[in-house]
Amino acid sequence: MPEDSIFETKGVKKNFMFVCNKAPYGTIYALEALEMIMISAAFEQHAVIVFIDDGVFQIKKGHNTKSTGMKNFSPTFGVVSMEKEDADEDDEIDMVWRIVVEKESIEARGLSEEDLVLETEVLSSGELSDLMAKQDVILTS
Amino acid sequence: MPEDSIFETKGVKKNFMFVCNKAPYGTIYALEALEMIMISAAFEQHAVIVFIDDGVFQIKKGHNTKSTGMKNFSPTFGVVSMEKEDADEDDEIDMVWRIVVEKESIEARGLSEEDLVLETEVLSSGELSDLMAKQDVILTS
Amino acid sequence: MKLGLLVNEGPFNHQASDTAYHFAKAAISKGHQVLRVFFYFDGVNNANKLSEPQSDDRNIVKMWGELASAHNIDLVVCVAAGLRRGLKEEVLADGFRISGLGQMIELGLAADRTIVFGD
Amino acid sequence: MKLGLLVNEGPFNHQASDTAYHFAKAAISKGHQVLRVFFYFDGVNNANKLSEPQSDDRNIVKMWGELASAHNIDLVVCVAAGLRRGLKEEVLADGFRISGLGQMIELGLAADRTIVFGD
Amino acid sequence: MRILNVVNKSPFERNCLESCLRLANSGSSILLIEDGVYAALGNTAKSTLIKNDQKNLGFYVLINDLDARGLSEAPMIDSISRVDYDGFVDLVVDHDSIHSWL
Amino acid sequence: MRILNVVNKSPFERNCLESCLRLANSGSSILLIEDGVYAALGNTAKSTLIKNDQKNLGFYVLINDLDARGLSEAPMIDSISRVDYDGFVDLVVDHDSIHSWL
Repeated sequence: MPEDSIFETKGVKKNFMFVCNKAPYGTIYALEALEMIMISAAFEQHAVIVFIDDGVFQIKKGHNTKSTGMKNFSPTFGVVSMEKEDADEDDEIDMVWRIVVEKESIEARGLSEEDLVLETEVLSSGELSDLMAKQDVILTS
Repeated sequence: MPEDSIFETKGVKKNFMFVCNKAPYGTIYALEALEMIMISAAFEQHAVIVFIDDGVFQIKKGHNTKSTGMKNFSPTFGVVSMEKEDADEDDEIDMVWRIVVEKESIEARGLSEEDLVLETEVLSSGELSDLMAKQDVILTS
Repeated sequence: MKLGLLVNEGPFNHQASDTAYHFAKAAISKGHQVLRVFFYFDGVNNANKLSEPQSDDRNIVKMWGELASAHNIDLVVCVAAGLRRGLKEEVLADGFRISGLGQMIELGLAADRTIVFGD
Repeated sequence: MKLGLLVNEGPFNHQASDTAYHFAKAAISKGHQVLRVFFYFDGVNNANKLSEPQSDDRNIVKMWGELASAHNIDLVVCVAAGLRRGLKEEVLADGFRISGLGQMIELGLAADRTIVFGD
Repeated sequence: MRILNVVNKSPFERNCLESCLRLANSGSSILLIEDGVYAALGNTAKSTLIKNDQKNLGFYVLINDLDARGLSEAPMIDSISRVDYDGFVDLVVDHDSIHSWL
Repeated sequence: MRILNVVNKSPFERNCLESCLRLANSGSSILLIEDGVYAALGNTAKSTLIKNDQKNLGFYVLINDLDARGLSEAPMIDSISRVDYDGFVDLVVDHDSIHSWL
């Protein structure tokens, strides 16, 4: 737990869901949401990072922002994957991260799993709907 | 012509179109676009003020923003009407203002002319398309 | 009940901050506690003390500051989002403080309900 | 050809300012003249000198200022939109000036083409 | 767990109400606020989005935002309940978590 | 007069491409930039928006924004021409006025 805590949250365990639903680069939401996801790791909570709608374009392979002058945040998803693996492997930490995409969203956009920079669980709308109903804190941007 | 001009624009005459296409209050675009339209009057140019898509909700009658704490800008459309009439009636000013709504936009939103705070020309998409093609400067927000 | 609010958009440009404010006021009047409002993305601009709206309009920056001081609400502006946008101590309005993104996750843990207001 | 640009959104949050910048640079390199860039709505935030992006990111505020001084572009921030949002002389970056909305209409008259960049 | 879904964008301009309807859990609630209140109108090209709901969702609309937009007297979809800011707070308290469809 | 219409939003999220296609004058041009470039993809649920164009519009897409989004190699609709920022400037010069569909 980071040092600057004010509220008493010791031992509190919650299910967080980060909903990534915006296209990358046209707006900053994808990038700053990613910063939020990275910070959350320090709190060792269960988290589902879910890509729906245009958010699936965030994890499309091959981003090259050079000629637009913008910052390419695609590599950070590799760090997200590592955080997830670390949590999975460390038995002493009670923390599970899931990385999920909605099947209907990638299909509507002509994408398949091979197009994505991350290994993800592909869930149908119905399955995702059930998963959403199990979350305590849902953060969108 | 206002005093703080820098560029040489004396005698220049252009057709301006102000495209109002955003719903009111959820964002500030409607209000600040209206401020822009009011300022433009001083330049005595031809202007078409056109309401399309959710922009037609800007001129819906009966706005009452009291309990949301926001500024009700609906009365300003009355001033826009007066500016238009002044320009129409004054033969010495070479300035025509037109206030237009797209028929398809109001119909899709269940509105009719009686619901609007302004007297407007109702044009079909096709007619509006032709009018748009005659503009020199198209300002959207 | 303990509530946590997130505001993701700047003042005036989007209604998000207004809605969050009226929600917070209603919650307090019903006996709930607003632990913290965290300002992220363009939401950091809600803390700009130079904001000077027209006299017939509401002053969103002041409204938040006054609500916070009357009801002990922690108004936190994200340091990283603020740096990017030039919202720093130099222009920070009364009642707000600048801190890290961790304060948002902590709020999610401490509050019984977390509500996001944005565009 | 004489060009006039309008930027309706703040830096970083939307790509509008980046696109306008790269458009302006390309236009100048092709021999055209950018008379003025007018910053309206949240676009006024592009003139905030306190903006301090991460070291591996672009500095939009500085980029505009440098382009303007190198190629004599008039960078104008709307006074009314700026007051509302707290973008005033106190935080105005080099190369920008604050003026009225009339400067936008004037630009439409003076420029051969007017292009709006927004959200 | 019951989720309160909050939608604040016009169904004519954005896809978020459609995404919400697709992904909302059966039996959960949807509150329309800000420009989202236009989806509550009973006689528009988008009225069927809510009228065709097969998930038994509970629909609510924020009165304050209807009033602001001049829609107090406009024809509404029957199944939608009106709430004010106090009612918004009650909905938040009565549900287990809140999903804002931004 | 010939108009250059500029669309910068995703056709999956917003209605602006549809409005532009409805109101663009026959024979005018449409340039897709920023998140608007997703409309140029040839194999999506929104590809038909442009493929079904009956107005003989000229379609262009900004390469730089395709590259940023990892779409350089993705299947594009045939009738769309690629331009860079220089080409964007040329389009502005070659048309009589510019309409940004924000």
